[in-house]
Amino acid sequence: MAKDSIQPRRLPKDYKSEVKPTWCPGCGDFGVLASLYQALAQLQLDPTKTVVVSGIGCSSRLPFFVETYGFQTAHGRVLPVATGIKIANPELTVIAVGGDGDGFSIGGGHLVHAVRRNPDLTYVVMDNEVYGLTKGQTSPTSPLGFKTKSTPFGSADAPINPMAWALASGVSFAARGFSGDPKQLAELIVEGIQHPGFAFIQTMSPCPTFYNTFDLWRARIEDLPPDHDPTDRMQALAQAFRDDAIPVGVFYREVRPTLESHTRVSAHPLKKNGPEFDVRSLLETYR
Amino acid sequence: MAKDSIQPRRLPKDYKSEVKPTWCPGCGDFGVLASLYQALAQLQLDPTKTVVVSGIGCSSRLPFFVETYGFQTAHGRVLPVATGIKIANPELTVIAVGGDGDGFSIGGGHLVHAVRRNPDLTYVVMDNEVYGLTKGQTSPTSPLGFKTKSTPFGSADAPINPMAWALASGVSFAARGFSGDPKQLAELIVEGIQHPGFAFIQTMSPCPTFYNTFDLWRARIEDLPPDHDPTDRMQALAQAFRDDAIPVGVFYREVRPTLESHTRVSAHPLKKNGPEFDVRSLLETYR
Amino acid sequence: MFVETLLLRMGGESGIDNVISAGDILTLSVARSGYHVHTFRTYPAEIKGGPVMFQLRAGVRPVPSLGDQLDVLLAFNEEAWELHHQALRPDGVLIYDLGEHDAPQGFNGVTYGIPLERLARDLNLRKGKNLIALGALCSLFGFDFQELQATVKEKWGKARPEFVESNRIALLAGYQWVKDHIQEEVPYRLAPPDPTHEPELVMSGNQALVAGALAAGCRFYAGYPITPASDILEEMARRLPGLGGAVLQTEDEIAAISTVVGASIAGVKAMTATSGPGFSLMQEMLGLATMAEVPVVVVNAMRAGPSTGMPTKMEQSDLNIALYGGHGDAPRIVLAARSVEDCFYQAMHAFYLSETYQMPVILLTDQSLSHRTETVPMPDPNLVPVVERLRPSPEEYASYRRYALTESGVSPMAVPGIDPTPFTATGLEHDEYGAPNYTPAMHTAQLDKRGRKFEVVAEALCGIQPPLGCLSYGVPEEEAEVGVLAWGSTAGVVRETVEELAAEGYPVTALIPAVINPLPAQRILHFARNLKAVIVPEVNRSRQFAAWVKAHTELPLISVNKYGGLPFTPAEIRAKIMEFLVTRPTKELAQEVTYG
Amino acid sequence: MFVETLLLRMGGESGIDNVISAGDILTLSVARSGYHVHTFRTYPAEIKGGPVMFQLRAGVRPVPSLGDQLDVLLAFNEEAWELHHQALRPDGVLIYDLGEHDAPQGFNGVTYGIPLERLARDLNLRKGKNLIALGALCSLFGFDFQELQATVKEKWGKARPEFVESNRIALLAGYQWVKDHIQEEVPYRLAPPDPTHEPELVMSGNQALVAGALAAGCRFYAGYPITPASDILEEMARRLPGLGGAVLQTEDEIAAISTVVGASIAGVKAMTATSGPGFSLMQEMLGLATMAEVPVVVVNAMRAGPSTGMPTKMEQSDLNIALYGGHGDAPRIVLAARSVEDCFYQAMHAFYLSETYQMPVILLTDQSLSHRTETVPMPDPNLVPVVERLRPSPEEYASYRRYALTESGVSPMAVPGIDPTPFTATGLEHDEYGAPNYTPAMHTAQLDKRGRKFEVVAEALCGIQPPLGCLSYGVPEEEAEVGVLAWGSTAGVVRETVEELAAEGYPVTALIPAVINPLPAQRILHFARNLKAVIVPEVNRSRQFAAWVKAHTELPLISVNKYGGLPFTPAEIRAKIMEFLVTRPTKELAQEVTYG
Ligand SMILES: Cc1ncc(C[n+]2csc(CCOP(=O)(O)OP(=O)(O)O)c2C)c(N)n1
Ligand SMILES: Cc1ncc(C[n+]2csc(CCOP(=O)(O)OP(=O)(O)O)c2C)c(N)n1
Ligand code: SF4
Ligand code: SF4
Ligand SMILES: [Mg+2]
Ligand SMILES: [Mg+2]
Repeated sequence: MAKDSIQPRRLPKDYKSEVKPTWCPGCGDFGVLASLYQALAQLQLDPTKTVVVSGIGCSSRLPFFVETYGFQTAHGRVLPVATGIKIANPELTVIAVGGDGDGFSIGGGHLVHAVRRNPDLTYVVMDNEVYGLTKGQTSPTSPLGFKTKSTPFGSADAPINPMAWALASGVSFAARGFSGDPKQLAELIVEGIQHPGFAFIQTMSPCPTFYNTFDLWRARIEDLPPDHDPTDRMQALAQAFRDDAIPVGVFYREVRPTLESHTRVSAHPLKKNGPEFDVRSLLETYR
Repeated sequence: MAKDSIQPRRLPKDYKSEVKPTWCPGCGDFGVLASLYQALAQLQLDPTKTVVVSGIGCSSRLPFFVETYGFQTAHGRVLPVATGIKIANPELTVIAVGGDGDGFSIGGGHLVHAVRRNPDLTYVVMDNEVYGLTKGQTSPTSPLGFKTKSTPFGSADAPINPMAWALASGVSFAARGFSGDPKQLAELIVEGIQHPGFAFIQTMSPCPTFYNTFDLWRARIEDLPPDHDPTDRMQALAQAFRDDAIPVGVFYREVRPTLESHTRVSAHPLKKNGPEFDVRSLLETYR
Repeated sequence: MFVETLLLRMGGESGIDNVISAGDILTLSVARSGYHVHTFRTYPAEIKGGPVMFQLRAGVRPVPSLGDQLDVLLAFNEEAWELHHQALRPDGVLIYDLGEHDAPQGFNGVTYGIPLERLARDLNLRKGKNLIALGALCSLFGFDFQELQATVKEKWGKARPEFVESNRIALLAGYQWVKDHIQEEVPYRLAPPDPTHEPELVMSGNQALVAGALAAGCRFYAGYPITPASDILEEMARRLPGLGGAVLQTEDEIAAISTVVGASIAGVKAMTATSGPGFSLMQEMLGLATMAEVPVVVVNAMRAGPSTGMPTKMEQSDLNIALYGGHGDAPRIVLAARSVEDCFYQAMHAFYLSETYQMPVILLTDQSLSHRTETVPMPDPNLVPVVERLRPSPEEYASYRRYALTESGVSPMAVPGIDPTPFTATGLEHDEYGAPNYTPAMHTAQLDKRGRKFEVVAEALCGIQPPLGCLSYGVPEEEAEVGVLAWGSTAGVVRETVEELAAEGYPVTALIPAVINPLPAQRILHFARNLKAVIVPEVNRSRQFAAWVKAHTELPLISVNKYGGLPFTPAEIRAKIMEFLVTRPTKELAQEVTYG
Repeated sequence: MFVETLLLRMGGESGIDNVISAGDILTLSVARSGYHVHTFRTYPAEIKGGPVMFQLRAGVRPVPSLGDQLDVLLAFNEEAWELHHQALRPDGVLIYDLGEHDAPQGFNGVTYGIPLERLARDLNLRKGKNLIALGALCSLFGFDFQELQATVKEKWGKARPEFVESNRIALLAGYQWVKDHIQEEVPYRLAPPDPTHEPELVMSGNQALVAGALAAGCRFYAGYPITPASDILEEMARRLPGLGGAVLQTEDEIAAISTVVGASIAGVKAMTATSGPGFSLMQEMLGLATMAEVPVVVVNAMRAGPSTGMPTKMEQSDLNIALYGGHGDAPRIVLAARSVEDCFYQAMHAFYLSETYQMPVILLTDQSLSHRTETVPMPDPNLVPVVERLRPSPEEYASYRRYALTESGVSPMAVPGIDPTPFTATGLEHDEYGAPNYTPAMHTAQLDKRGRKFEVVAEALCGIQPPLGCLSYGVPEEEAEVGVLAWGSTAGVVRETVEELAAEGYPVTALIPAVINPLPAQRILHFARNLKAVIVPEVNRSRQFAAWVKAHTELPLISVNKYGGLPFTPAEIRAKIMEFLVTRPTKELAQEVTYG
């Protein structure tokens, strides 16, 4: 999160790249992108020291639209790739983004392990409860009975609860926002980036083309109760399990050692600041 | 769970196959195997209608030692394979087994989804908090600071909490047993098999060769409190998060529709009981 | 002028002009009038918005390829003109939206302005522009308007009865406007259909493939969405439950193939379908199916790679991974469908082979084949035997050995809950009973067993005939000078070009196997024995099929490769053949045929 | 009699007889005395218990293979005798545990009973039996006892100082017992070592590979345990933190390769290692590395497959997946290490190529190479250049194009946090800047760019010399009649056999490339130009290397395949060569050499 002192203050629009979003008009992901620009500007992050990483999906197109380093990887692999980047160079701000399918379905196995290792990443999941890019199939967060082309008789699989899942896996920062409220979302992203450890930010980001939940969600979204204690994992879990509303805000926050604090690469080959090493000294031990 | 009425009552030893276990002397998995024989006998399960499925690991050798149908699959794939078997023929009793590495590391992505779909499987994980078969590396349940050949300076990754994870993912039956108490474990397995839905049974099953936890665990294991309410997921989670002891018993139990109730194959090709089908009637719709 | 085929393209904005749905309905009505059809479409990179294109090629005789230059271009907007005008023949027909955009400049063919948008506005039919266009096309080109009206009513009326009347009005508006305003005759019109030709089915490759799989007895499907295989999942999800089968959308492709392996172990014919990235992920479990000898069918609908590549574009570049993708000595049967019709037959074939030999069968298709529609004569499911796997007989119960070292390599496979002979299947090397066994002798014997099965397949497939075996086109091989050896969906364009050249009197022939592994090497050698040149066109850069054929036959092959995400056109194939043709037909013959 | 090589095997019960640790210590002390060594070991299927075997082949000159018949068998128990007696030469030496089991019957060579167990019991050294055996062997065969004592003290003393004294006593007890009870001379003794030969290093293939990777600048490693690659992870975990690098044990192999790709994007040389099943799982991410042009090194330590197969056995059957495993047109550089020493050089080579050409490099080894130890002359890291990837120069900053269509195909790769030129890497097809682009022209151009890089590699590698290039053995090619073309760890046994035959006067030669893709086809054709027969031995069933060579050279090749999980022996290679040799050496020559 280095600031470049010569550079004039960057505005949100300065983080816009030349590639124009290919999203449908009205897609919730526009709100998330706007919040991200806002957050980057608020933190004055250096585009040459920031990497936005994604998997595959509509939401995973986001890195192309941001004027920082970016990497659109393979479907579901955003977290291990982002972890590799962060370990290799902990000075980078690494922001992982993607969809509910990318993160909770094919990538679900990585989430748990990223969370427990606690690399200092911010992971913004654009949850639209549907597969957008592949044209509207059921996703792991789709509601029971959801009818799509892949589930014409209604989905029989109970949806997962990503917030509860992240909390139970030991996440050190967990928040939920709504792309319909980009101001709050930007604040959550700022907090997530500032959090020293893995920050999980579930953003409710509707897909008007295949599952238009804007009104439904707007009606159900409310702030976490004012007395919510974000240092209490059980309280956070209780909020995650609520079905009377969709609470937004910071569910949980805890500071514990990050992965890089153990495993950071200090001998970065391109920075050449490691100890002198002549392999012959190692080889001599085999005599 | 059909009983064969002509057959005399089967004893636990009748479920022993001719393949002798290759486990180290004193391995916790012997206790799990004994409990399984016991449970199979108690339920008088028909060996020709029972399938024991596993991944790869010391624990995943178990199917060879049981005189039922078995399938040792690939590392981490026990649950999707078991799910396929169950959907294809719901009359079968399908028991999935494996280790902590198999189930929570490489197979972790499947656990969440099996759990939410709720196929009527019993999944017995032999958790020894280490990789046995590959000779003693850190596993996802190994304690922080655990020193092994793969983590000579101590593991930096916080262990996962499989019980909390399963509960947060919406598991319909969750229990924990100890291979040092095969009697209780057998009861838990019986309950798990009888439970109509996905039954997750974490068995604490030490690996004396690479991480001998018998005494440590015996000292910390205790029954769930007598007033524990296994219908209350939050209570179950609280028990899962306890670090003063290792509670054993049934953490949670709930009956909800199984996967097969939606998706069972009634037109099993070998049983030929599906509707008559001439593809030409389907083809005619393309005129 | 009456023509034998007419190639018509419509281009517009996705989500606004409803180009694809209009195209599909026009296609069906034209096919119902007795023509053959072959469609092609491209989707925008965007989900909504972006340029979209649909092209219909219709003919009096079969139209196996997407054709070359456009006879007709209907541009809903200026962008469509920009994108497609280079594909339009100089003397072609251009139709544009009069009043909405200016008549495109620099085109010397026939141009018609039709006020599509204005008519829609006047009639207050915001979404009716595409139907107005269809009515107009019908009127201009003399398609059967009654058939079009009936088709629209039948196909869209059911889902949306409230629109039946406005649809009728829209069609009529376009039809009538042309009648009222355009008197001159269009330069091209399709010759009347062959009255003896019964209208055929109109299906996509994916639809035909699902039908074939169901005909073969597939009753379980697991899959994860991926373009262009998603609609196999979707079609299965619609069809299977009604047939007592089941479909599972899994969390990823590894789970899909794993679930399919599980269902098959439990005795159900099971399949999954995916595309490149998902297919890469399935390699380990395919190895388990080889080792544990579990029948499974895996469809790989190829798209442009590597990696995520270009999901909506076609390519024939996954042959190598299909043949060689697993670790260890793990041979697999690989089939490649050659047309929409062949998707049906090869799907049946895949199940036949997989159940008979207890091994994975890979069926390759590609994006162009998956998504295009074609007229298909009603397939005959009886041309492919439907088999059940070999199971232990009662005499074998007492000493049952799942992995018995039989002569053919095929050993009886007991099924839990059905056969009283428990055993444990495994991906470890094992003895005849299935118990782990790492002795050199047993590993050698079991590798030989699994390999022997493969050799038995090769023998059994020797000499199989169409529709499953090699297809040949053009002049008889012994009379030919140049031969084209092709695979997969490139078959269509090769067939068309070679048949045309042969009809023109050129000594050209073609051979197109469906079974890629085991390769019918003897058949190919026989095909090539008198040829001066064997041309192998394929849509990839690395000549994957040519290398595979060469490894088996040592034939000198002439590769023609194209790799931009689009199929070959007849002109490209023709040009390559011409390069190697020495003999030219006599003038008389040539004329006669060109006229015919 | 003095012999040039001695082959000694110890067999016992895992966890009881400590055969492996005894073998390793004996090996080191023998090597320190100036001999060359080559070891081989087999593990039981069980983790604890089960039969275990260690074999040491020591020689006055290099011993590149595991040898043929045993000269000496030390059987700690009766099972060891049962398992191994067939490998013992009829006139060999058998040592058994006197008093614990009866002298094995039916053996006509020399038999010694030594009361290993009883001595251990008497001395109250329950775990000292293996050291007693070592002392006895030392005494019998005249190995340097001081060296043995010093080695034991140095290697085991540090970890367990409390056992230094009892170890000393145990060694001495065995040594003395033999001195006291066995007067006769053993039939074979190693000739004294060459006094001018400096003792070499003793390493396993995995250890040499890690050293090579570290020498090349690898500073990040991610991996998931799997036999026989686990000790690469473990060795890296021990070494890298001290060098400012990092190691991550990931949740699976997909995460391992993904993390490595991430670390490389961030500018760190990164590697993972696995074996067949894990390698199958990595295919999709390898395709991303190809498409996004990310340098990564992936080691595949092959074991017997397919599927889980036989994890502790060797095989050379993952060549196909290494060459062809990804979907799409995704060529990869494939290297195969030929000896323990070569593991060092090829690891350096892999990084050199991967960083230079910005693509994945696959380095193949196998279980026998990974786990065996060999004497290795101190490698010279300066023989392989250590390079950093091409990055944008300040002049290029303003108009930086990550995927510029350069002539060589290699385009400057900016690194986040280091270069001021942000771009987005992607697995989608893209334009020169990295933005998604699905036009036919761009896909073709970028496929050509990636393909061109590959052609540039082929050219650059043309004519590279050992240690990286092809190794040749035996008589000069132009004088040879039969040639052996081999790859990977089969190199050792081919070298030994061919050198021996050549020394005996037979016109035999061998060529062994390390770079498998791009294959040095010209070099191979040159090698084969005068040969009557080219023999290709490989440990797999499907002749993977032979097929690959054939695809590039059309040479008629004679395959020799073995697939039981064990490497070839010199006798097997010799027999095959003899089949095709017409010329026999003159008698004089032959005799001279046999004596030498
Ligand atoms: C291995 C693999 N499998 C499947 C796909 C096809 N695919 C692309 S995106 C996607 C899911 C998109 O859903 P989500 O992650 O929720 O993103 P959204 O489009 O909804 O933002 C799928 C299945 C792929 N690209 N790679
Ligand atoms: C794809 C793949 N990766 C790695 C391995 C190697 N492997 C076999 S078992 C195992 C882990 C065993 O640990 P666990 O599941 O806890 O079982 P345990 O042996 O402790 O009972 C590993 C990593 C493999 N067989 N396949
Ligand atoms: S399909 Fe849905 S998620 Fe994708 S861009 Fe359109 S609105 Fe957004
Ligand atoms: S290594 Fe551990 S888990 Fe494996 S058999 Fe031995 S004691 Fe059991
Ligand atoms: Mg989504
Ligand atoms: Mg374990």
